[in-house]
Parts: sequence; C-alpha cells; structure tokens
Amino acid sequence: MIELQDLISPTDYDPMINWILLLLGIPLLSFISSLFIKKNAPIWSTFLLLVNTGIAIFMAFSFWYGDSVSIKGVWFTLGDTVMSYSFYLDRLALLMIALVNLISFLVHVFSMEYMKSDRNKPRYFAYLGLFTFSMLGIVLFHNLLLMFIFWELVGFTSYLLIGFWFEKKTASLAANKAFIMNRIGDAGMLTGLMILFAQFSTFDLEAVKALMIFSEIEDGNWVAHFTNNGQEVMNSLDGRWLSAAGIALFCGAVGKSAQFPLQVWLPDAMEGPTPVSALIHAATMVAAGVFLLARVFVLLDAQALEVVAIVGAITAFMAAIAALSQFDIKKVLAYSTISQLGYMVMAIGVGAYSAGLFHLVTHAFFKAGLFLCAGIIIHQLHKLHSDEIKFNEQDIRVMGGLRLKMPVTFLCFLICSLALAGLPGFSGFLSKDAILLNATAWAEIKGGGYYIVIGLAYASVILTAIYIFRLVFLVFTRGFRLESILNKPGLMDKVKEGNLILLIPAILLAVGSISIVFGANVKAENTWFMQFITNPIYLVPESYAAFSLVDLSEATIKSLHGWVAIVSISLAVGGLVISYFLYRPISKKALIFQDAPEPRGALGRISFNHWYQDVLYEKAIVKFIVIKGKALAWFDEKILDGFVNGLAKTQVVLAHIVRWFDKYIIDGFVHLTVSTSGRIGQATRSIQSGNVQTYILSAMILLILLLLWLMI
Amino acid sequence: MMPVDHLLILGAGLFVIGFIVVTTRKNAIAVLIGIELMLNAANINLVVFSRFDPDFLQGQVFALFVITVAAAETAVALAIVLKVYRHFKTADLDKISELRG
Amino acid sequence: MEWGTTIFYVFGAITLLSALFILFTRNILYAAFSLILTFVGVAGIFVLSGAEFIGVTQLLVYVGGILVLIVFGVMLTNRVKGQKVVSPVYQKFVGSIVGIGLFMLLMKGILEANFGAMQWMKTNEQQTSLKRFGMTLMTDYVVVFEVIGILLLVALIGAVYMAGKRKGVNDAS
Amino acid sequence: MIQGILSYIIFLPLIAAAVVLCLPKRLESSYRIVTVVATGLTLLLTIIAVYSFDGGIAENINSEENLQLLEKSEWFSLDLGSLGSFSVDYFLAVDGISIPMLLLASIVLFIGAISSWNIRQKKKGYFALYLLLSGSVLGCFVALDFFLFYLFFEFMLLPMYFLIGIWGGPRKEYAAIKFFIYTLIGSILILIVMIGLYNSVYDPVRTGAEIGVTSIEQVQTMVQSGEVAREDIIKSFNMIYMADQANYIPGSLLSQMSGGEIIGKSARWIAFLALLIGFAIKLPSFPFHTWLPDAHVEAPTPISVVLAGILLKIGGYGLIRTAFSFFPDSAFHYSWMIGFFGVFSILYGALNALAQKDIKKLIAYSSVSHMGFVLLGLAAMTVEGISGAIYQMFSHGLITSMLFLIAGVLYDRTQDRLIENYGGLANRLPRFTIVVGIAFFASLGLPGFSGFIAELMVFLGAFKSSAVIGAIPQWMPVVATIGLILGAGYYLWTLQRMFMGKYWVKKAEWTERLKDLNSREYLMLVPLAVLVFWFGIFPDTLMSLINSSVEGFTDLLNQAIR
Repeated sequence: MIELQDLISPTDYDPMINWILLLLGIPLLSFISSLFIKKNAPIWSTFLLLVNTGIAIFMAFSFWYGDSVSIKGVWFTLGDTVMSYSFYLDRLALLMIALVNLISFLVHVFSMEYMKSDRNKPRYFAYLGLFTFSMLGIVLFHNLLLMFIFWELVGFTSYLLIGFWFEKKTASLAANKAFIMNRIGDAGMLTGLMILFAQFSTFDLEAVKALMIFSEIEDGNWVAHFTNNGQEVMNSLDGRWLSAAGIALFCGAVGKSAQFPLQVWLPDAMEGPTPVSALIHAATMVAAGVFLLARVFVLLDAQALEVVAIVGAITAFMAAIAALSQFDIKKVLAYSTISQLGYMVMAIGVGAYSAGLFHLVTHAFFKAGLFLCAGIIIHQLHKLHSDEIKFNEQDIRVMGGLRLKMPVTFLCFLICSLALAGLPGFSGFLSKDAILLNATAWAEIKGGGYYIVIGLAYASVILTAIYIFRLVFLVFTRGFRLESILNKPGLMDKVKEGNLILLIPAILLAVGSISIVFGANVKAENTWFMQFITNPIYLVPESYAAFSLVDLSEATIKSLHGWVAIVSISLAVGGLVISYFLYRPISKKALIFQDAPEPRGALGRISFNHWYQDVLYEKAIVKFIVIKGKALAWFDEKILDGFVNGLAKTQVVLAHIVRWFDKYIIDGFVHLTVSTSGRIGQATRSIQSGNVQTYILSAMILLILLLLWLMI
Repeated sequence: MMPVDHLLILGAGLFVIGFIVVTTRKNAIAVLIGIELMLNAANINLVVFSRFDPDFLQGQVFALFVITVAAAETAVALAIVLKVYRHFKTADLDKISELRG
Repeated sequence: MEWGTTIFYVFGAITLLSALFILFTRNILYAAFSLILTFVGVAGIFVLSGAEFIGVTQLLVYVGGILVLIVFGVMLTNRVKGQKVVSPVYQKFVGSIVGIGLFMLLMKGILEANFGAMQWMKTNEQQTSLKRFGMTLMTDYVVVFEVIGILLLVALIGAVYMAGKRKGVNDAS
Repeated sequence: MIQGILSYIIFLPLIAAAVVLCLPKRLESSYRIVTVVATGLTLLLTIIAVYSFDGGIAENINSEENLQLLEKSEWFSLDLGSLGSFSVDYFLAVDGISIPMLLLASIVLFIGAISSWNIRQKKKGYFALYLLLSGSVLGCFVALDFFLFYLFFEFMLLPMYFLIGIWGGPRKEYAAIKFFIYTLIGSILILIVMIGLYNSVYDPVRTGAEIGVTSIEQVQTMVQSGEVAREDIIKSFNMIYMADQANYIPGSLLSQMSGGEIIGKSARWIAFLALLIGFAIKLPSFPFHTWLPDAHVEAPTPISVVLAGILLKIGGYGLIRTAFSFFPDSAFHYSWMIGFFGVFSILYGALNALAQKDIKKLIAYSSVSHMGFVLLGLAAMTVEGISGAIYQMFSHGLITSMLFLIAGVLYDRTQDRLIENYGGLANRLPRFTIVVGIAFFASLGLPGFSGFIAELMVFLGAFKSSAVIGAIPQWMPVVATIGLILGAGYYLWTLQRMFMGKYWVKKAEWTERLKDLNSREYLMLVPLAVLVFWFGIFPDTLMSLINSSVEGFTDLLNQAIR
C-alpha cells in the first residue's frame, strides 16, 4: 500500500529552487518592465532573455549528469486534499529550458530589427516575455494542474501575439480562432484532469505515476488503491475511463500542437508577426503538446496510444498535402509545421518516446530557422513598398531569384530545408529516421490495418521534400516576378540582404540544423540525445496494456534499420527530384506560376483549401452554434419570457373578468344588501351618534355582557 | 399592611369612576380627567403586584412607563382639545359629531 | 391595626373620596383640583406599597405636570368670565348602570380569585429597594427607558406644534 | 475583535440611511459621501471580522459552538396558547460558508457606492435606499435565525424594486415589477417551508431547560422516544438546529424518520423543492432566469453591480444554508435534477449570450451560465464541488461587478450599449481595453484568475461525485466543459467586434465623449482586478476560511444520506 501524503509532502529547501525561480522570474520581469519602460523595452528585454538563456544553458550543463531534482510544496488546500505544486528537473526539462530560452532569445534579437518601426514595440516585447514565462512554466512544473494553468497561459499569450496587429480584422479573427481551438483541446484536457483527480486525489505527476503502478483493473473496473493520511482509499471507476483519461489528456495536445481535427488555427495564426510564428508557432508552443504527451506518456494505455498514433499520422499527411499548393510563404511553413508535429505525435503514439522528443528539438531549430529566413525575406521586400508599389510581400508569386540578392538567407533556408526534408547530414534525417524506424516496427507487430498509418507517414516524407523544395525553387531561383507583375524592371536591384541582427539568429539556427551538432553519426540511436533521453518504463495497469513499447523487440528494430533508412532517404531524394522537375527555373509550372490565381483541379483545390476543413467548420459547426444561440435567444425571449409575460397578462385579463363579475354580480348582490341594510341603518342611525363616548359605552356594555357570559 | 384584595378593589373603584366620568361628561377636559383616573387605577394594580416580584420589579417599571406615557398623552390630548376648540369654538364633545353616521 | 396599615387606609379613603367628588361635581375646575387629592392618595399608596420611586414620580409628573396642564386647558377653553366652568352631563343613567355593572363584575373577579389564599403571596412578599429598582431600570429596561424618553419628547414637540398658532391656518379665533 | 461586530456591520448602513434621510436637501452633495463612508466602514469592519475569523474551528456545521462572532439573544416571543410559543431570536454568526459571502458583499457594496457617485436625480431617495439595501443584504448573510433571515431576505426586495423602478432605464417599470413578482413568488415558497420547518423543529437547549435536562444529546433522545410532553417542546427558527435531523419533532411533517406526505410524496421532498425553486429564482437558474436580463438591462450601473454581484449569491447561499442543510436526503434524491439544471444553465446561458446584441444582456446571460456552475457544484455534494460553488459565487461576484462597471463606463459616455455600434475601441481607449480584457478573460476562466480556480473545483467535485457519493453522473461535468468553450466564444467575439479592428463608432459625436478611464473608474476597477488576480493565484486566502466548514457540511450531507 502506498501513502499519498508521502508522495506529495513538501520537500526540504533545495537551493535549486532559486535557479528555478530566477528562470521563471526573469521573463516575468521582462513582461512587466517592458510595459513600463517603453522606450528601451526591446534592448532591455533582449538583455534579460540573454541572461536567462545563460542561466538555462549553465543549468543544463551543470546538472545534466546529476539526478533529477524534484521540489514540492503546498499551493492550497481544498477540504482535506492538498493541492501541491512541484518542480521537476530532469534531462528533458533541462533540455527544454535551454531550447526555449535559446530560441526565445534569438527571436528577441531578430525582433529588435524586425519590429523596429512598430510603435507598439514595448507591448510586443512584453508579450514575448510573458510567453517565455508561461512556456518555461509548462516545462518546469511537474504537476498536471499547474501545467494546465501555464498551458492555458501559453494559449493566451499566443492569442495576444497573433492579434498583435489587432487593427487588422483577419488578425483579430485568427487570434480568436486560435484561442477557441486551443480551448476546445483544453476542455478535453480538463476532463483528463478530472478523471485522474477522481482516482488519485492529486495532480502531482510523480505521485500520479507512482499511484498508477498500484492501480489495477478488477472486473472491468479501474481501481486505485492507496492510503491517504493512513486511511485506506479505494477509488474505482469504469475501466474505460483509463483510456478516456489518456485520450482526454491528448486532447490538450491536439489543441496546442495543432493536430487533426483542431489544426485549422495554425495556418491562420500566421497573421501574427513572423518572429512570433518562428518562436511560438514553430518551435515552442506547438511543441508543448508533444512535451505534455511525453510527460504523461506513461499514463496512456494502449488504446489511447493508438489514437495518438493514428491522429498524428493523419495530421502529418493532411498538412503535407495542404502545404503543396499554398501561395503564402508563411502558410507553407505553417502547414509544414503541422505536418512535422503530426510526426512527433505519431512517434509518441507508436511508443517512440525519445525519437519524438528528438524530432521536437531538431524541428525547433530548422523550423525556427525557416521562419526567420522567411521573416528576412518579408521584411526586406516590405521595404520596397512605396506609394505606387503595393503588393503582398508574403506571396511567393511575387518572389523569385532572391538567391542572388540574399545569398546568406538563401544558404540558411537551404540548410533548414534539407534538414526538414530529412536528407542525411542534417538533423532532420536523424530524428525522422528514428521515428520511422519505430513506427515501422510498431506496424510490424500490430500488423493489418496499421500499415496504413505507416503508409501515411512515408507518404508525408516524399510530400515534405516536394513542398519545401517547391518553395526553395520558386523563391530563390529564376527571375524576380514582381518586376513583371508591376511592370517595373530594375526593382530587383532595390532588394537588399538583411542586416546582421536579422541574419545572425538565422545563421545560428541553420547551424543547429546540421547533424553534427547531435553527434557525428548517421545512426539516430548513437546521438547524445538518444543516449541520454531514454524511453521510460510503462506504468499503466497490465491488463489494459495490450503491448508496450518495451515490447518492441530489439531484433525487429535491428532488422528493419537499414531498410527504413534507405526508404526514407530515397523518398526524400525522390521528392527533391520531383520538385526539381516541376519547379526548376525553366519548367512550365514555374514559368506560368505568377499568373496562377488558384490551383486548378480538384486535388489542387483540396490541397489549397486544406481539405475544406475550415469551410466545414465555418459552415457546419460555427454556424450551427450561432444559429442555435439565436434560436435559444428567441426561445428565451419569446417562449420562456413570453410564457411568463403571458402568465402575467392572463392574470390581468382574469383580474378584469373578476372585476366585471365583482362589479355586476357580486356588487349587484352587495348593492341589494346595502340598500336593504341602508334602510335598516336609517332606522338605527340614531345609535351612530358620532359621539365617542357613546361608542365607549356600548363597547363596555358588550364587554360586560361577554364577561358575564364567560363567567356564568 | 393593607390586604391585596382591598387595594385591588380600590383600583377597580377608581377605574369605574374614571370610566363613568369619561362616558358621561360632555367637556373634553373632564373626559381627560377621567382617563387619568383610569390610568391611575391601572397603576395601582401594577404596583401592588410588583410587591411579589422583587427580583424584576416589572410592575413598577411598567407603572413608570404608564406615567410617562400618560404625561405624553395628556400633552397631546390637550393640544388637540385646544385645536378643536379653536375650530369648533367649543370643547363640548356632543357638539363635535363629525363621525355621525 | 398597625400604623402603617392605618395610613394605608387613610390614603385609600382620600383617593376614593376625591375620585367620587370628581364624579359628582360638574365644575371642571373643582374636579381638577380634586384630582390633585386623588393623585396624592395614590402616590401615598405607592409609597406604602414599597414603590417609593413611583410614588415620587406620580407626584412630580401628575401633580406637578399633568394637572397644571389640565388647569391651563380649562382656562384656555372656557373664556366666559365670572361664570363657573361647568361641564354638562349626559347619558347619566346608562353610564352609571354600566359603571356599576363593571364594578360588580370586577369585585366578583377579585373576590373569587381570593388572592390572599395564594401561596406565592405569602412567600414572596419582600421589601424592595430603590437601588434595585434603579439597577433594573438602567440595565434590563434601558432600551425601553430610552424609547419612552424619546416618545415623550416627540409628544411634547408634537403638542407644541399642534397647539401653536400658525399663519394661514383656517382658525376661527 | 470587537464585540457585536456583526451587528455593527448590519446596522451601520441602516444608521447611515437614517442620516441621509435627515440631512437637508441643501447638503445634497454629502449624501454620496455618507454612503461611501458608511459602506467603507462596513468593509473595514468586515475585514476585521474576517481577520478575527478562525478558519480551523468549524468541524461540525450543525453545532452552535463552532460558529464564530456569535450574537444571540431572544428577540421576541409570543405565546400562542395551545399552538406553542412563537419565539424568534436575534441570532447572528458566521461560519466558513457565510464569511466569504459577507466579505464579497462588503466589497461589492463599497464599489457600488463609489459607482453611485454620479447619480443625478432624487439623490436622497437613492442613497437612502441603497444603504437600506446594503444593510439587509449584509444581514441576510449573517442571520442564522430563519425568521430573521427571511426578514432580511424580503427586506432587500423593497429597495431593489424602487432602485430599478425609479432610477432605471426606459423599461424600468416592467423590469422592476417582473423582478419583484418573480422574487416574491420565490419568497412565498420559502415562507411556506419556513412555517413548516418551524412546526417541525424544536430548540433542544430551551426544551432541556424546560424539562430540566442539560445535555443536548439526552434531550434529543428523550424527544425522539416521546418522553417529553408536547407542551414542553419549545419550537425554534434556529437554522443551526434545523440542520440537525435529531432536532425534528417525531411525527412532525418534516421529520426525517417519520415525516408526513403531501400528495403522495414525502413532505421533505416537497419542502426541498419549494426551497430549491425559491432560491433558484434568485440564483437564477434555467428556467427561472428571465427576470435577470431585463432587470440588469434596465437597472442603473451600481444596482446592476449589486444585483449580479451579491443578490444572485443569496440564491446559492440560501441553497447551502437552508435547502441542502435541512433536507440532505431530499437533496440527494434530487441531485441528478439539480446537476442537470446546472449543466443546462451553463450551456443555455452561454448559447444565449452568444446571440445577444446588448452588452449588458450578454453579461446577464453569462451570469446565468456561471451560476450554473454553482448548481453543478452543489449537486455534486462533494467537498470539492461545494467549495467550488462557494468559490464560484465569490469570484463571480467580483468578476461580474467588474463587467457591469465596464458596461457602465461605456454607457456613461455614449448612452448606448449595443455591441454593433462600436468597433476598434482599443485604438482610442487602450487602458479601458486592458481592463476589459482582464475582466473578460477572468470571466471566461483563464488560469491565474479566480474564476478558473472556482470552475476547476466544481469540475473536480462533480466528476468525483458519482464515485464518492453517487450524486451525479460523470457525463455532467464533461458536458459542462463545453460551457468553457462557448464562454471563450462569446467573450472573444465581443472583444473582437468592439475593441479590435479599425476605430469606428456609430455616431461621430461619441468620439469626443469616449475618453479613457478617469480616476474614479480606476478606483473601482483596479481593486477588483487585483482581487480577481489575488484569489486566482492564492486561493488559500479564501480556502483557509472555507475548508473546515465545507468539510463539516459535506459530513452532514454524507451522514444524512447513509
């Protein structure tokens, strides 16, 4: 029997708490101070982030080899239940704080230049600080409730940043959409929290995991067995709630990591400033879903994991298709992000815990790099704007040939693209290979229909290569199409390479996308990452775990290893080749590209409109809810309130009827009585003398008579 | 010590006298005098029984309040009488018969 | 018969006789003066019953206050000079009958109740102290005491307001 | 610690009302100062009371020993001969359930007083009625004698009726009468139950004194076994006694062991339903909510604030204090229905809010939605659920006050409340927008604000309920989470339509009048925002007061059910 209080009792003072508070406090300080100091907000908050990054990296290096640290305390008490908070620093957390801080810092630097001319700079940097704070909160806290709180805060800051240019209607709508989609996921996650709390009476993840070991499946019921303050507790729920808990927690990840069916918010979120897209919608916030899945990984049972894997694969494939035909450079990258997140989620689903996290890290670098490069292009093209020259600087139809004018950007973009496509020598290859390997092994064991899931994943590999090189070819090769669109030759000469403040972050991120950073090795499992962050032990009650990731036999993996690598490399190269033939400078498609108003053909339109998912939601769900709301408001006003008013009116009518009755029937009778009694009264009016004394006298007579009657 | 009964009879007598005065006099002030008598009669009863309640003395306290209220009542009543006199030019109650049916 | 009891009866007699005088006289002024005697008698009975404070209050308030008011009232409402201030009498017969009936009834009640025979009459009778009365008044009944004070004040102000002559009011005089 | 502090809290506003009435018209401008000072002092006293309140005491809610700041004295009693005596106590005390409500009421009344600053017509009447309302509202939360409680409860109606009916908007008469009649119907139901309870409950202490037994337990066993003569049983309005099933006279109508029947149903069920409906009207819950939008729309801003901030809470408080305490078995019997109406109110209110064009109506319907959480939490009958319900009432009181003040700020400037008539206000009123953002996000339950903690607790309690006590099924809280999504929907949509985009208002002359917040408005809104933050981040401030009482309360419920 395990004692709950032992698991959640506050720990003794640990000097580590200071580091943690510093880590959380500095971004918060950046948020608050940026709102007040205004003028020097950018440099000040960038400096703060630099300090924070330094701390994070220092911590990562100095505590890497130590044991995981866990610090617990009491937040508040609810009845006799203690709501604890806990920090937990393991290697994953250390890695994540370093990653979040580093990318956040680079984005701060980039933003200093990018947002230079915006008058709301302080607000922008404040939001970035708040975001960093919330993101670090998710990483550092090891308590589902507090993670949920920071989870929602991250969603909130994302709302603020997407809607940063709130004067643009599209931006504010996109912000709303992002928040509500996230909220849907969060509602699911809250359900997961409810289930776990009902079973374990705590949110502390370590405690939940420990208690999960001691829970059992008995007669289809999921029974949690432990002692609380010495009292034996047996919480029992229907066994299906165990899967439900896992799926509900996954719902949170679906919202935040933009998985099917809630992924529609992410492309719209590109309305926010580009550095924000790099930080939040590529590297960190959207990865939080994967991080959460990793944290609760051991609590998911087989069914839940299956759902996770399938959703991940579907998302990866759908988004990869959608990315094929976008015209907006950021949208391509957004769909690409969704697709890659799908990979990570699928990885978790198939049990490739460390491979999924590995992809999270590599993706953070190359995708942030891609976004920053796109940001440089947008920023530099924006400078062409003048009174007579107006165009959409994010539209790839106006670009082309930029390789000549922006060589450094091109190089960075290319490296990141190669990493994204998963070609050997770049980080993306390592992690993607690891995921595919695990997924294939998983399908081998499960067999049957599960090969379709793997099929989707492999299809996405080739699609990824196609869409990203489409972008490379269309943006950087051939001539500058804007010249011919606006009929202004020589415009190309005005395009300049971005300055160093813009370039350095992009370069650093590109460097981070080369596989040598993770180890001079072509095998993923030999990288330091996979060495240090290993798969955890499975905890869910035995009978519900039809299989677990430790069951993935070494032999299967070994035998598959070579094949998977060959297939994925050849798919990626194949994609590159296809893309080359379609979009190389002299290809037909590339030549007429600038005139394409919208992709032709059913497939093209499905891709362009992202499977019409948005339209479906708009037409079916949002409309339905609004109409329902209107109908209910009508019901409320006319029927319910009408009923009440009708009741009142009926009463008034009734009162009138009664009045009539009263006046003519009863009053008639009364009048008769009155006239009769009036006559009698006339006769007796002498008694009514108007003299008070007479009244007293008669009253007294009556009293005496009464007394006499009573006495006798 | 006078027996309780006798005191009560005294009170009853006083009360009845007051009552007769109230009912038979035409002059408003005479009526007032009658009322005072009745109040005094009540007070006698209160004080008498208060003898047997030494701890709380409720009777005495109540008598005190009756006296006070009587004072207030007289003041107001006389004011009314004056007003009535000015209005009807008489203080005779049988001539003031606004309430006659 | 002890002295105390004797004095008791004397006061009782004074009270009753003066009250009867009020009953039979028609002159209001005489009645008012006779009322003084009645009040004094009652005050005496109070004092002898152990309610000294009430007795004194009775003298102060009734004799000193109310009677003066009544006399003034008589003077203000009967301005005929050189004439006796007489109150006409009516309903003599009925009034007397009812009064006497009431008296008989009360007598019957008092005598039948036979207070003297009751147990608590004998055991509980004690002398009360003024101090105790004061304490009671100022602790248990203090709120009522205050309220009655306010009532008195209000009544006085009201009386002055009502009796006072105002311009524009349709007064005959 | 001041002796009789609760009496001071109640009577201070009443005395101030008398003062306002006595001040001559010449000093008209001093009325509002008197009001603000009086409510401010009340707040100060309440804070002292809260400070001296020991959250750790009340383990058992149905015992007087665990009440604090107790003031009890006999108020009046009438001997009704063979009907027994009718005695009412002046009985004030607080426990962990009423102290948050008291605090909330004081805060909101103070803010409301500040908000009344620029009332222009019939000032004397307004401020006198406002203070009268304050006194009775505060009294409602501390009175523990049912008769006294009912007195205060009814007493609120009158000032409220006039405050809406005289100082309200264009359809004020309609709204005021609707409010009045609705509440009156509820009151009548409560009154009937009150009489029934009075006839069924005895006072063990006084009965013990009558028969010469000092131990309460002994008296209770004696009464239960019928050893005590009918004439010796002294009945009581004491709510604490009513909450103990041993204090029900055997054979009386509402006794748990041997209760009577009305039209074939247990009288206790009927009585519970009557109380439930009575307080559900006040809460309000679907389908008794239709007075709320009208009353809110027509009432002047401070009155909307008080109405939504405090008066609705009396519904929830009344349910806890009376219906659930007195009839726990019936509550359990009807818990499914209560929970269903809770969930339904959550969704119904949210969907209705989505369709509103008037911002005040939107807030009113959001109140319906949020008060659904109170019902859901109560129906759960678990510690988490009931704590959540109380927390929700507290937090909703603060947040909704903020929301109505915000609506008032706009209305003050333009005399218009339609959402569609504004656009892009963030450009012109940036500070105001920040405040609106805080209020909206607090109301939609963003973590870090008090609303989140409350809703979380309700959800946890409601989900746990079926396993722990078996009151409501698990799907209810799961379905209720949709309310969170819809909440985000209507608030964000409103935010987007009114504050985002290009600056645009319907009439050009509004632009001039649309100034950012002035210092008086800051004085009202900033403290509220700070409190909402505070209680979202440090729930223990409030929970330490609530915890042990709620535990006692749930123990009571559990005992009665088993």
